[in-house]
Amino acid sequence: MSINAVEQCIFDLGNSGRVRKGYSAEPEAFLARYALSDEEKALIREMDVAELFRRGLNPMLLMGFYMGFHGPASMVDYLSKMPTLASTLGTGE
Amino acid sequence: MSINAVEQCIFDLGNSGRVRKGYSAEPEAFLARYALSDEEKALIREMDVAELFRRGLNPMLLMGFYMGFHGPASMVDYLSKMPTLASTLGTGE
Amino acid sequence: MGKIVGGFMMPHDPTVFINPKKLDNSHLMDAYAEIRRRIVALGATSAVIVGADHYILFTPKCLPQILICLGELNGPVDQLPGLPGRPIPHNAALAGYIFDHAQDVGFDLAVARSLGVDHAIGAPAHLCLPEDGSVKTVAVYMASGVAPYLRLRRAHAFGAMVKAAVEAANDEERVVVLGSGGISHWVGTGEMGRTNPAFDRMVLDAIVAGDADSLLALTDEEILREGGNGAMEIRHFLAVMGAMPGGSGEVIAYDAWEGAVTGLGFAQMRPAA
Amino acid sequence: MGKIVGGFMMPHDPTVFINPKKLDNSHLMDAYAEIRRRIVALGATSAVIVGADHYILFTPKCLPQILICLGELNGPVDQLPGLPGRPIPHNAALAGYIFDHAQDVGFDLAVARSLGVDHAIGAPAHLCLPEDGSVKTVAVYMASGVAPYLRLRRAHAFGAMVKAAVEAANDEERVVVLGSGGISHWVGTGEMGRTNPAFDRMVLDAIVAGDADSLLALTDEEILREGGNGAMEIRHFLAVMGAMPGGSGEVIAYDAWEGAVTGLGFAQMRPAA
Ligand SMILES: [Fe+3]
Ligand SMILES: [Fe+3]
Repeated sequence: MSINAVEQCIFDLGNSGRVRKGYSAEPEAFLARYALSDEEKALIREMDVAELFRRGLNPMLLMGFYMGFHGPASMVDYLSKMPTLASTLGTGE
Repeated sequence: MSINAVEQCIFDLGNSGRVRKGYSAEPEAFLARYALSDEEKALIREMDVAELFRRGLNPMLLMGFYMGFHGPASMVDYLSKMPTLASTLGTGE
Repeated sequence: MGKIVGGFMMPHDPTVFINPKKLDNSHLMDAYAEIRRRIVALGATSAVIVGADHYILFTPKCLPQILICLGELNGPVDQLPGLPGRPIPHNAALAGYIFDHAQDVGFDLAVARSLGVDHAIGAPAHLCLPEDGSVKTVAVYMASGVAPYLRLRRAHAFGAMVKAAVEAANDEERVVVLGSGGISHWVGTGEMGRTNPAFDRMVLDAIVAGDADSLLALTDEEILREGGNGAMEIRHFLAVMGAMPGGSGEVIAYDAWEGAVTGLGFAQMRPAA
Repeated sequence: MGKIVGGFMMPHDPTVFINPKKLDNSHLMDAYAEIRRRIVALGATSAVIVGADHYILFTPKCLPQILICLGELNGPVDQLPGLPGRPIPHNAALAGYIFDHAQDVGFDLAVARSLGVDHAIGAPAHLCLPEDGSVKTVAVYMASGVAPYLRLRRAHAFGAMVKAAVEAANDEERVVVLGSGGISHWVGTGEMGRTNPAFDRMVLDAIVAGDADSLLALTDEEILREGGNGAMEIRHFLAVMGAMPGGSGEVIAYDAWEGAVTGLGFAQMRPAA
């Protein structure tokens, strides 16, 4: 149960079509390989990129993860969900 | 055609039973993924650990590669094939 | 004794090549071509290209602060229109020499035996170096895309170390250092598509003046706020400037082009006379 | 202000645990247990364990000179009798503090977000630290098993850097530094099984005398010739000695045990008074 395990899982999913196929075939079995809480599993299943970003995940990683599953045309959809970087910095803008 | 491609290939084979299974099922298709000369492919197919060591591959890697395919009991067999480290150093012993 | 003969900065924004809005991008391709002409005119034999991994190449199990590839290069692995993956002529001797020198003076460079590079190295290697392979690449990755980020000061010191290594080498190498990176850009965050021309101008002014100090004075928070997470790549420009102390720069082209998501700056650094 | 309260050296030879010849290995297990008792007696709160990757963890695409794990640890992934893989209590705050300090003073540590360690870290974590998790681990890997090898001098300087970091920390940390490694041993080469007690004795004498210089004077070729490729792990002992300048050592146990393939040394370093 750790953001590091979430990051490893999302890295693995984001960078390999073969891994994504394995996940899509048996999502629960795939997620069980990582030390994830039920809440973290849900964030990955639901591709809640906004909350994953707020928890500290790298936005380049999240973009690759999301578009890996949804194709390049999903960029607009992805960005509509994403908080600003400024919202994560000290006083914001 | 490069010792670095050989090293990557042997690393991949040495560290994963799943990868070894893929190799054993279709060795030529597997080896084709790496930038290997025919001679280098033969060294890997024949598990010529002595020659691979002389060409600069790490002996820890070679031991894991060989025993990955042949099991822990193959250690004696592996060592009987291997040159000494001293033979690779300056004037030797 | 080798020599640093010049430095160049250029973007690697994938949308320049994908060009989703189908705009005219010929002025940008011309800027890459102009850098290639200048590199040829300098009689360069090798290019040290400094880029950022975008969390494509290196895994959460081993994230290098600085990495150098000692062997074969190919790519980009994330192929783009006009940038198909292919072998990239490399200079293993120079890479090894820089690695050894780095050990001598206290840099802890992670190494790749061989590497499929991403577009950060692939774009300049394909577009800024002559197609005949006569200028060979040494690929360097800095932690500019994935935290913990390399310190700005360390990126600058790395460039100085490369200069010292090249000058200590026996070879008659004529080396250009290429800093591959966008200026302002936000990658994968809600701001994506925004640029900040004022920040871009500040960075380019510093390059023209050869004023590394004003860039080194920035905090990461300032860069993230004014330039976005993509602007952390100014580390690569600082590496170029570190290799040319007392040098000065020239802007070859600049555009906050609406077809892309990045403040696109193309520049040259000249070593002090 | 934190404090380095002691250092220990111990082997991690898998054949000690596999024990293929079924010999009595209780004196070796006792030596691990004695280290554990001493670590408890020192009131340690954290252990920085320095090990070598044996080309199991890091790939040819990114081989770190020095790596620190900033997050969770588990292992060993190469499970051995008596050393089943399990979570290893870790100290993320101290690891992060050491990383930041390293950046301040010019070390380029690669990082792992989380890591399944191999037996180099797993053996001391399981056998030398109390089972109640009261002494938390910071895992460090050095390039001692895969070339290009970390310089001996850099390993020693790393230890000194850890000391400075711990002393600058706000926490009331009481830190032990563990150098995990065999003395003479040949791994995967024709000599495997051979040990060189004269080399082992020289190394242990240097530890007892707190004489890092005599080890730093060795060339890699001398180490490879007299101690084997496994003896490159004396880097980890030098890291311990670097953290305890002016300290002196004591041999807890030594055996060139015929059940294993390594000159097995167990030692303690005490900081200068
Ligand atoms: Fe970039
Ligand atoms: Fe070892």
